[in-house]
Amino acid sequence: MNEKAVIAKRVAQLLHDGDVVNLGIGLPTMVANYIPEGMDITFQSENGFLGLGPAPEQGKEDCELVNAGGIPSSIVPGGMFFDSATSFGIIRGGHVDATVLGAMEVDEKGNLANWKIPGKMVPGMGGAMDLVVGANTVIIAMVHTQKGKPKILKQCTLPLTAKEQVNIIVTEMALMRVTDKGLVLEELGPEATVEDVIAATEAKLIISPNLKRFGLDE
Amino acid sequence: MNEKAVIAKRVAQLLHDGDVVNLGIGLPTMVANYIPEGMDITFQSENGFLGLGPAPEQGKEDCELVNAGGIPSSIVPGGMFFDSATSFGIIRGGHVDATVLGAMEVDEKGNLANWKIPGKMVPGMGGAMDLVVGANTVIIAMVHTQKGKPKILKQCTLPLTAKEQVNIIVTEMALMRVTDKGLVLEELGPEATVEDVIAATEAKLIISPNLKRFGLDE
Amino acid sequence: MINKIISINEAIEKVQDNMTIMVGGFLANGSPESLIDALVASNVKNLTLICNDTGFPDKGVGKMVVSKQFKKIIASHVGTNPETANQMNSGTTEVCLTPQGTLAEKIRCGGNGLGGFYTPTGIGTEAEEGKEKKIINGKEYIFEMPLRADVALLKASVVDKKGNMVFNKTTKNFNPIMATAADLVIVEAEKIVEVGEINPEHVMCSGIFVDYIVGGGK
Amino acid sequence: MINKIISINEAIEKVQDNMTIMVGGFLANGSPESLIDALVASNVKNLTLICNDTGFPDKGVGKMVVSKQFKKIIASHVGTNPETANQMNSGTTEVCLTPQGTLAEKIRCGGNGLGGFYTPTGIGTEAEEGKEKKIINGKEYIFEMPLRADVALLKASVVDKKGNMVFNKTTKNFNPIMATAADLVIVEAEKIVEVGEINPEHVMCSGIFVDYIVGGGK
Repeated sequence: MNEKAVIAKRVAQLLHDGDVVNLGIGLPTMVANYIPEGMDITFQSENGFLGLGPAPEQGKEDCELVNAGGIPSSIVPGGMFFDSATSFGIIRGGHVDATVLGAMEVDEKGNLANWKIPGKMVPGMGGAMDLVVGANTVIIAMVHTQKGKPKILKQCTLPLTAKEQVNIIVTEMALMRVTDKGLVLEELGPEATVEDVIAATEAKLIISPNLKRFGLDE
Repeated sequence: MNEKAVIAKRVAQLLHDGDVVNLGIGLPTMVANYIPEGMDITFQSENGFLGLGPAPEQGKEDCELVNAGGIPSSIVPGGMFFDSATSFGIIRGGHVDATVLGAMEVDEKGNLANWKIPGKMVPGMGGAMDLVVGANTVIIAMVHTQKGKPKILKQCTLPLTAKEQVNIIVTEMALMRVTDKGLVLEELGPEATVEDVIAATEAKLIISPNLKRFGLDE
Repeated sequence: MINKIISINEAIEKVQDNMTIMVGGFLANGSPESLIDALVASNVKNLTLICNDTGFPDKGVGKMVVSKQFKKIIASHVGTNPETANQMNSGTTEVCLTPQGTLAEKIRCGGNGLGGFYTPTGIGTEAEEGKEKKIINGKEYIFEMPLRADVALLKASVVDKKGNMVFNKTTKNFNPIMATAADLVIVEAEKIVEVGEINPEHVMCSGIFVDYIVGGGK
Repeated sequence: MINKIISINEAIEKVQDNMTIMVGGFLANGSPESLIDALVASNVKNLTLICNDTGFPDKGVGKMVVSKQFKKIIASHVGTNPETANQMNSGTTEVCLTPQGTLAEKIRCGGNGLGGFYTPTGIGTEAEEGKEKKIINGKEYIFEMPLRADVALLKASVVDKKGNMVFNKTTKNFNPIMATAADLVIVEAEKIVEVGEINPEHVMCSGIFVDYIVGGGK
């Protein structure tokens, strides 16, 4: 399994039967491919529907049924469409159980930066600020480092997407949980050691007494 | 024509082609019977629909299609149903051109009291406070006096439904408009004299230089 | 897929003494009559009710007023149920009258994760008493807080097994907004259908808000 | 019945220099492409745009960005149109980035007659800069003001001659909320039908908000 698949699979295992989940663009969308058999997850797409399904077959795309990235999508039985105020009412109102997003930076306090690099790239926050504040569990799914440089920091340096909202960070190397006491390393990826994770992380890590390895075969 | 029909007909003439109108319970509902030929009025019912139509024939009532008074009703082509937040968004947002309501008391400043008699009757304001604040034109349609006592006062004595929101008062005796300068008597009912109106009104009346009689045959 | 269908007895056990309940309906149109009947037959008491009105002594939540199950009632109108006035006057039940549009918006606010809003409704009336006011763009507004309940009891015409709801005609009213604003949401269905039987374009309120479905709605 | 159908040339004449326009669509999905093309061909300039995003250089409002028709852009995301970043960096266009849910709610607020609202979205980020904050029930919120436009340009799939709208799948997004929040509302219809052809239960946004209908939507 490549590293992105490892991340997506571990994130999928964090979800619960019946959850409503919003997946960000990029790596997070891969999570949908690893939902355990028999688990019923409803995906929310912030552009206006519940019941986001798999990408349609080539040639069967409907340009009026797209996901929040504008990519042709599908709706599963039991889904529905709505306007943007309703969509963000669902998100802000705590009706989304989990949101999975990428990050440019995330820190040990649970701060997240993923929408702006001043002077370089200012795409806008889109729905990310609402999602991170509104979802009950915020899961960051990303490759552990950016060109060898840590992305999990003591303190974010880029403009924040949200303050102290991140709950769990999953990378190919580790699963870390943001707690009142700091960032707890709870699990190791298939090939990582504690020393590897510490070396690739700027944030101070608290090593869980119950540290274990990802159980990807479960 | 009886006095209530006179009031309803004169109010109907105040409406404009294309208007969205909310009619209160009682006398105001009679206005719908006098809409001039060819004038297209959309009636809003605050319990959740646009396109309120005439009462259904006896035996054809649908208990799930009722007006804001809970009375079986009908919907005309081009109508739609909605929830209560949407309904009052329409009302508060200025999308209702005119609301027609009864009053216990109304005064020369445009204050209205029609929801409570302390110690005697406290039915609640229902949607009246929103309607009176939200509608672009507030028309009071009522019999001029209550058991011979004036209802059009210098100052309301009962708890207000809204402050300075009434625009026009239509009774069987007169049409009066609330202006910055005070309450202007613009028209006389079919059988009233200026002296009759003054005698039946506690509020100070400014007699319009263009005073005329209701043109109910137009 | 999680089974949301429970018996009416299981449903009413979720409503316990001293809880706050929201009940859908407008003058009992769109109210969950079967759930209400079962609650009347139960011993549950000291409830706080949030409902548009208190229905009639023999219809809607009015039946629970007659059986003295509320210590507090938040509604916009209680005039159709003399028993509410009796309890209010004798001091056995506290009645908080709220303008209908404000009540609807407070519930939406509670369900949408907002902290409050400013409405022009009620300025200069008893409805502003004890509330913060603010001048915005030269106009005066009242600050209103969100409203939530422990349990919402709804009525829908057609419900699929995930809880997706369709409301017939004017039965929509407060039902879809209350669905968003309670910790536990129970819907009484006139008809339960399989997931996928309702066209996603015609679902009026998503099943993600619904915890339990009870059949046998009238 | 008032005829609301006008030609595309008559429609774009309603949009004049220095006006504020709202344009429906989410990454150009559900945008009125015919109206946008006609506006690109016109000489109208110095507009303020309110839109979820700035589409793509060759799709949606992005085409008007390329033709330099905006002095100010209020959007949640501009990353899919490099021309927006160019104009922002060169200082020729002011870009106000707003969280998507806040943008949707500000528009709904403007269309629903509310004075403002409190949202938790953006606390601790640049989105709170210069804004009033308030602690409500122990949680921090940002005060947001209503947003309105001179003209709203919408796209609907099916529109009846009164302006009642149906939006296909994910084309709904900002269209129905913008319909409520502009002084003049123009909808581009893919298909125009007679009044009554749309089931009142399936109308998604009322024609009372619509001033003009333009045919030939793509």
